[in-house]
Amino acid sequence: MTDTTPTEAGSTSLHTNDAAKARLKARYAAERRFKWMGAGAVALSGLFLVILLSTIVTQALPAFRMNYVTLPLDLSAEQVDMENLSATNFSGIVNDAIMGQFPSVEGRQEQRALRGLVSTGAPTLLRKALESGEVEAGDTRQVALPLDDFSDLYLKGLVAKDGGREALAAAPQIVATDGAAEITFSDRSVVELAREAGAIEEDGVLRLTSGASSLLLQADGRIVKLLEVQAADGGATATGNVLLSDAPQVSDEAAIRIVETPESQRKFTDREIVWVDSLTAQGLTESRWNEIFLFSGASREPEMAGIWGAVVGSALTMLVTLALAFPIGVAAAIYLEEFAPKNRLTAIIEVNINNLAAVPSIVFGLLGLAVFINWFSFPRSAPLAGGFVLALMTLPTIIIASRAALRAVPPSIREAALGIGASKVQTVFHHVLPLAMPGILTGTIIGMAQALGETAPLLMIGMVAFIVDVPGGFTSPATVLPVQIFMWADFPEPAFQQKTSAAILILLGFLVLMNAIAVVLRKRFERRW
Amino acid sequence: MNMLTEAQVENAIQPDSENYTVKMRGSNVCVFYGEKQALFDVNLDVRQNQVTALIGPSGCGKSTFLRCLNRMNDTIDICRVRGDITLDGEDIYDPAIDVVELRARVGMVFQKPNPFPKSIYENIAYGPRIHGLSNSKSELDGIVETSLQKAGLFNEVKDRLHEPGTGLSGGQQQRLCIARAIAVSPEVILMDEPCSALDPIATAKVEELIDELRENYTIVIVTHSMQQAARVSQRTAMFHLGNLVEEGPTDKMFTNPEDKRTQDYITGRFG
Amino acid sequence: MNMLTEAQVENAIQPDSENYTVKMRGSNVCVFYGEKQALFDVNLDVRQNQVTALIGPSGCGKSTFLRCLNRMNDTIDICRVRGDITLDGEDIYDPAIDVVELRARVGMVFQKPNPFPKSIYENIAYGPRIHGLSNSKSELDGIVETSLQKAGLFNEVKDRLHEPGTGLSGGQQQRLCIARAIAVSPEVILMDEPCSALDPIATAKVEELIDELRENYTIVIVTHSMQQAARVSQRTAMFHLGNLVEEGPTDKMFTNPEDKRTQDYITGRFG
Amino acid sequence: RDQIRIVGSSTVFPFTTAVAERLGQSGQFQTPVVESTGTGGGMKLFCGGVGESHPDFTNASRPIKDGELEECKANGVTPIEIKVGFDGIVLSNSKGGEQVDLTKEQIFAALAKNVVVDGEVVANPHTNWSDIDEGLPNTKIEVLGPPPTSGTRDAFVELVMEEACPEAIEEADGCTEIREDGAFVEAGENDNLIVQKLEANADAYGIFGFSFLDQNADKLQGASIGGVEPTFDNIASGDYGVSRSLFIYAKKEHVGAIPGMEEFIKEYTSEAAWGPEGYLADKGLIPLPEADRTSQRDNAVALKGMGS
Amino acid sequence: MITYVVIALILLFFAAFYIGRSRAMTVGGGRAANLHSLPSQHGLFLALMAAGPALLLLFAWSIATPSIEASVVETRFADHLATLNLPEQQAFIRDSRATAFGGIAGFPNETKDAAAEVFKSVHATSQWVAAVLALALAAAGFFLAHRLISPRFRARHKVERVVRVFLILASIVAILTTVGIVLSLIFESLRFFQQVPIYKFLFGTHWSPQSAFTGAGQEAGAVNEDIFGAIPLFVGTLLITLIAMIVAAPVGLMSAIYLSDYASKRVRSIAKPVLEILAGIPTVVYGFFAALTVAPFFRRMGDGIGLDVASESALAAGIVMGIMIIPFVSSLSDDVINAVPQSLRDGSAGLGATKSETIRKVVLPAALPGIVSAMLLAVSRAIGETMIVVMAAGLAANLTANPLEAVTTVTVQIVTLLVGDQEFDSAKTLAAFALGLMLFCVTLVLNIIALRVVKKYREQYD
Ligand SMILES: Nc1ncnc2c1ncn2[C@@H]1O[C@H](COP(=O)(O)OP(=O)(O)OP(=O)(O)O)[C@@H](O)[C@H]1O
Ligand SMILES: Nc1ncnc2c1ncn2[C@@H]1O[C@H](COP(=O)(O)OP(=O)(O)OP(=O)(O)O)[C@@H](O)[C@H]1O
Ligand SMILES: [Mg+2]
Ligand SMILES: [Mg+2]
Ligand SMILES: O=P([O-])([O-])[O-]
Repeated sequence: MTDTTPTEAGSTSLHTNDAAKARLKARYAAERRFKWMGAGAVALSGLFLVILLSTIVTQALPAFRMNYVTLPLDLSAEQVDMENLSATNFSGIVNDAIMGQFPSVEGRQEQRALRGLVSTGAPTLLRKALESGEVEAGDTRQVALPLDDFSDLYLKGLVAKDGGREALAAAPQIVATDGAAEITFSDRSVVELAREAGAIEEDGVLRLTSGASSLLLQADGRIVKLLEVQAADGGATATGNVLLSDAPQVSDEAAIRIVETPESQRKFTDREIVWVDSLTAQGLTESRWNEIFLFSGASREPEMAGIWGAVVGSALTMLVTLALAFPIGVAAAIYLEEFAPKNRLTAIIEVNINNLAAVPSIVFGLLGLAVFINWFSFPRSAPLAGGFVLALMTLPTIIIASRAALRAVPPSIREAALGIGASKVQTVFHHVLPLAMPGILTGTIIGMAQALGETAPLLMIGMVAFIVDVPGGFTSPATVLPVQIFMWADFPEPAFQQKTSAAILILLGFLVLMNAIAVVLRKRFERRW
Repeated sequence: MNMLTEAQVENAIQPDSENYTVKMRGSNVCVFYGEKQALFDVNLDVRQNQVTALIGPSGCGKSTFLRCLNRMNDTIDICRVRGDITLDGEDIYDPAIDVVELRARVGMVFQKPNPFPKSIYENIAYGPRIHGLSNSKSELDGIVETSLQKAGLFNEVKDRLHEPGTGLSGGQQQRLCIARAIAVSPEVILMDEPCSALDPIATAKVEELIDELRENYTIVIVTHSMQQAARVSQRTAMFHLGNLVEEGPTDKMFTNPEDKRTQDYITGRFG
Repeated sequence: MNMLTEAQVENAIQPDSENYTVKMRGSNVCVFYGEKQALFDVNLDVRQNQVTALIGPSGCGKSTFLRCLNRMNDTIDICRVRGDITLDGEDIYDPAIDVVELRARVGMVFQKPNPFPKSIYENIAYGPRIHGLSNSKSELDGIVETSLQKAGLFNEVKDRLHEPGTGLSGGQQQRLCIARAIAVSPEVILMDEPCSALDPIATAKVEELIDELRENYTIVIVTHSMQQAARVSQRTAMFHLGNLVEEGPTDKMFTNPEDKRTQDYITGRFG
Repeated sequence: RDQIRIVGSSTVFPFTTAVAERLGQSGQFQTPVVESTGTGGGMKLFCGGVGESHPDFTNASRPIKDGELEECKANGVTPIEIKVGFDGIVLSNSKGGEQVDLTKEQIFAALAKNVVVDGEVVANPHTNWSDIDEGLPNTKIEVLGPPPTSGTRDAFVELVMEEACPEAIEEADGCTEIREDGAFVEAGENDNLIVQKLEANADAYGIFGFSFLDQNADKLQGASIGGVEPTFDNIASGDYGVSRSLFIYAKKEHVGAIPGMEEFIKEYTSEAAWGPEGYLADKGLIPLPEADRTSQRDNAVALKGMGS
Repeated sequence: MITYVVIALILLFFAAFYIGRSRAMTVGGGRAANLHSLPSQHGLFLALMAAGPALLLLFAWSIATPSIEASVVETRFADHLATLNLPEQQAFIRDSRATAFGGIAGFPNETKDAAAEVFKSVHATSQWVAAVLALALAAAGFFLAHRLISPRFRARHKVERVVRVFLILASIVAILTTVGIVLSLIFESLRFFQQVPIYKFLFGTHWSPQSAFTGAGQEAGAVNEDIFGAIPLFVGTLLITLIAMIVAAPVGLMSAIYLSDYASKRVRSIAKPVLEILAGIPTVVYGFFAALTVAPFFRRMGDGIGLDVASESALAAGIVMGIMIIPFVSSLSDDVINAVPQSLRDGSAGLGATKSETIRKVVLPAALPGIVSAMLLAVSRAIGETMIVVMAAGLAANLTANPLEAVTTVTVQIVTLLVGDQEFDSAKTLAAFALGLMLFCVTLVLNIIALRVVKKYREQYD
């Protein structure tokens, strides 16, 4: 090292000798590992997000469409008194219309099932449509009405697995008496079908029990559910129930419709399938963009349940939360970090605030119940009280993040400002705060995200509730998106499952929108010095 | 004004006395950083319309004393100041005093350049704005321009006034900070090695500026350059290990110092 | 090694040529900050075991050139470098070159002291640790001590080696940064106004140190002080507005400059 | 306040909300606000006093307790009790698993904390169903059920565990304790989650309300208890032994002060709602026998308060 | 009426600002430099003095006035009201008010119509009084403040005092929240400790409140003291939080490092907010994910290698919770890492450190306090989470350190005990409060320790 002859310089250098080279290689390996770990971490987090989102999205998509049936409704003057709508029997009108489609259906149970194809909310919608003038009274009108949740699910293919249609070479002969039918087939293909459907064979008779797929024979203007199939010479014979004796003629061809999911394993009977299929065959059903879901309030009926009430409730609650938590949180952070003397008291306060972040959210609910509801007499179930409680819950997050951000602003900036005679308040508000803004906004984003998804504290103040009306203000009863999700996730009706996922998507959309504003702001404030 | 006259009278007995006014006076100033004492009973007068240079080896407490003069030490939690410091006879550590006003009257340029992460224009305009020194945009523009010109920076940055001040070179940044301090027209300007990052030309310019400013302002400057102290200051104070070793007219200090340590330091024989 | 000899030959025609080696060479170096060009076709040789001083008015591109020599400019997003710079004949901007190794071989001391927010000891030990220069704690202690001693800081801080480096005075901080750079035993040390924050005694110490280091290392120093350049450097390069105005042996530069601008600058008549 | 407020049981919640919605659809009143607070929490709120800041109805998955009634009285509240129907509690598993027929004693043997083996009280040693009875499947006992804070759990303990409890154990710990060694999994209040967990794990059984079995008939099968299958009709007729009554309580003092209360009671007790073919039956509420419906309706419409 | 007054006051606010400003300019002889404070500060002072108190008054008035009006009506109709019970009295007031000012009157009658008239007149009077008072206050404030404006008047101090008072009040909110929480927990906790000795609660290793159940079947009986041992809950909390942090801390921190020092600006500006979505996904979703995807996965894996994994396990819940809190670590750390000055990075790079060395040895230590804050916040969130644990880790209070078993956490127990079906004064409900208080104390101690540690390693740069 010391006696370098100039020309040799470099080759024996401490930093280029073999040991150093080896070390360097190791260091680079470490560097690459580190970088890949970083990239991996981001990718991993992204992957989690993608997995979660894709599950939600695939589940949610069906909920954004909805099936309607168009029925001729008798809105003549005898039925509808525009002066006195509340006296009108809208259910009757709707029921007559759907029953009019299938005049052959008899029997109380059956008629009840038939009426059940149309949503129980249809009469209310009809009334609203008349009130708003969307539908005019006076005559028989074609009006699209929402289908019931199971019919809707069926049309979306979520109730029963469709096994397709098998066309028959020749039309079978059907002899029907009292709903029971005897059928004679001219070939044996039906026997194969019955076997595939899982029929139980006994003495050459294939019995299609409730555990087997349903075979629905369509022929001769009738639809017959096959019960027993038996090979006979030159063909086959079968017995079955006539499900519909006046089916609309779609094609002349006879066919067997296979519903793979056995009748016992679905909440939607063969008869109902036949009815809905028949309506579809006549072009009466259509799938529409689900405006009910997007723009109406809660309902106990899946097909009538909407998210708008919760969206508005969340928006109002978040407004209150933001309006309280952001200024108070930032102000508290500024005071503690910039103004408060650094003594034992402020140390205690600091620990305390950190500690508040670890208080379970439901405890904030208890506090809110005691203070806001019982003491300040805020109305129960209102966004006002909810916003206050969530603000208290969010405060620690915002304060902690803001303090960290303020602390990261180099002291030289403060000195510079103070040195030219800015007051402390001016120094903070003109220089320190803008530089700390990115961190403050991050805290706000995270805190608000947490508040947006919180249910437990709201339980205590009555926001975990069934509220149909879309809230009109900060004091009217309201619920919020996560509560709506939580309640829907707990309802037994399967149709609510898609609603749940869809509501989650809406919540995420809400979140993204909320964050987007903060993110844009944050980007504007970011700089490195 | 009474106090001032008293001060004058008091100082009149000093050998080099002429007709001068004491702008700032520190009496028995002790400064502690936590447990550690950084200044020991410093007594120093800053005369109006003169340049006082503080010299001494690194770490001897020059910056510390300087920061006492406009109470910048208040911002350091562990720092405590004892003794009296007056500005125009008023105790600046009096609780009734308005620190902000004090700092507007006693401006400061720091050792490390610390521009705001804002545009060059905003860096300069900030002070005048908060002190209400301009009534209109054009007036403000004027202040910005003259300040930059006085600091010898205007020509270099006139095309990029609205670009960030942090994008300047080190020397440019320091001149920006000087310009920023000048912009609020303080009575006293404290400069903590203002030229340490400057090239000779810029230095000369700043020295010239200091000389100019002296007519209206009082200046205290910390410097490591004896030459600079000799060139710009009328009086020099020599610090060592937190003590004020010697204080007097600059020419006397450099030609005929009383203290052995001063002599050693000036001639580079120190340490 | 061939290249080096070529370089020697090439330089041999220069009037002041002796037996020297070109340690680093910049050819047609242009640097851009975004749209703005900061250096224009600079050609400069840095000779081994000599001190090369870069002088010139503020903002002329001295720091920029210096930062090219160990590719510190890579860290500035908008900065682009054109031209060739070689170290021992190797192009340092070659994609195959290793920046980390380069920076270990070409160390740097910055204009603003930037100690890590760690203890004094850790500040120094950091470099040797990452480069694996010591095998044991005691060896590391030794490196720390010699580095601090070489930087003339050891006596001041020996009792507080484990206190934060940021608690030092400005000058102490800068010496700490020098010590930190020395600790990794680089071949070339780039110093960006290393003494601008130092008092004369510390400055003298550092200058002495530079002179000592010259025996083993190659040094490039940016300075604003002509005196300093004259005292420590063998060769001086004068920059102006991004151009290399003149380059030559220091004594010649200061006594008999070829360029009018150099003369003006040196005599302080510049501007 | 011109809007009815209802609190109480999460079990009754799905039914009361349906009625509330109908009342709102009639257009004369605002739709009542129905909170799901749990029976106990609801009682606490309901009995807290009279006036606008207290709810008008509470749902309950059990009859009001004496202590609660006293509290009500002390605060000047006269509850009107309306029994609205039954809720069957079912033990069911995935259709992929075996359908079983259990006795209450077998269930006790599977789930109790302590059982009697050879005349001695010991900690439940059964790990597989077949340990209890050869005829039962040879799979691990794994039952997902509600936590001890739930009304469903409470009813289950009362209707199954206590009934099948041998005397020796009754003396030891009172029959209410369910094993905590992992065979019984306290699974929280979300029954849909249990349903989905059962779907994923064919060996596991779940305990929950009949409506979830009903709505998920495609995935689940109910275990017969004492030879009776958990079907709508069996529960309604009382043949299926594990069912409890559901109630709503109205606050008599508020009738006439809060608009719509009487109409709400009328709606709830109308045949169209709680009858065998009413919309509540569609939601899974099992109707009372006709005679009970009539008497409950008469009492309710007459606003007959408790203890008066 | 009041609306107009409010609008007037808001206009006055701006007017006063301009008047104060120009007045200050006048007294300053046209030069702001002659004033102690900026003209705009004088203006703000005048505006605050003029409009502030009046607006506060109106605010207070609008809160108080409905009950005042109601009490006037109540005294007028005292005789009639005496015949009614409380809900009817309230209905009376409500209906008459609805009749008077619009709204739905549930049970209108003639007396109520009469009361409505009274309401109308009282309301009108009250509005007049409020308006006059507010305007008088505004005028007084305006003239008082206007007279104060002079060159030496310290308007800035006054305005800044308002700012400071606001800042202090804001910090007090945080303190009051703490006080409120402690108060809302402590009384019930004390009642609990009367039934269950505190040492049995603190050091008991058996948690099984089912036996203390006083729900439907039974009447309240003697409380078994031995079934309220909180240790298993705290161990469970610790276990799940630990697992969550083992996931979130490295992933979050590495993400933060990558985003702040490696990723391009574009990637960072996209990735950061995208990751933040993770914090906003409702916990129900995570719960389902943990219970139906992650837990069965571990179970199958366990079966594969012969390990017995419970279908509800701390592992599944912890890992999913860890995913949820990643953004707490990543985003907050990213901000503080980004705030470390470039000069430190340069200093390290200049010594020949690789990027990762610079980050690990220089940047991270410098950013440590902020990172610790972020971690603490993440831990706090993990401790406070219920849904994921309930759905994926069950509710069984096993005392175990085995992550493959079911455990439960303090928070979960608090929630289930509070919202479940039992009498509100039962030992079980009270236990929830005691648990809350305990948790509060434990986290307090942890925070104090963490703060000490940070203080010790805190490194101030610049
Ligand atoms: N914030 C601080 N905390 C603790 N000690 C400090 C602080 N600032 C300065 N000191 C110590 O006080 C003494 C005086 O420091 P000061 O900055 O006044 O020196 P100086 O004369 O300005 O030196 P230099 O010329 O290097 O800037 C030094 O020993 C220094 O280490
Ligand atoms: N990061 C940057 N972005 C944009 N421009 C820059 C940047 N750094 C330097 N410059 C510009 O490049 C030119 C040369 O700067 P440089 O820092 O090299 O000057 P210098 O000679 O070192 O000056 P000084 O003596 O003041 O340090 C200047 O005009 C400066 O404003
Ligand atoms: Mg200093
Ligand atoms: Mg430079
Ligand atoms: O909510 P429950 O009281 O019915 O469990």
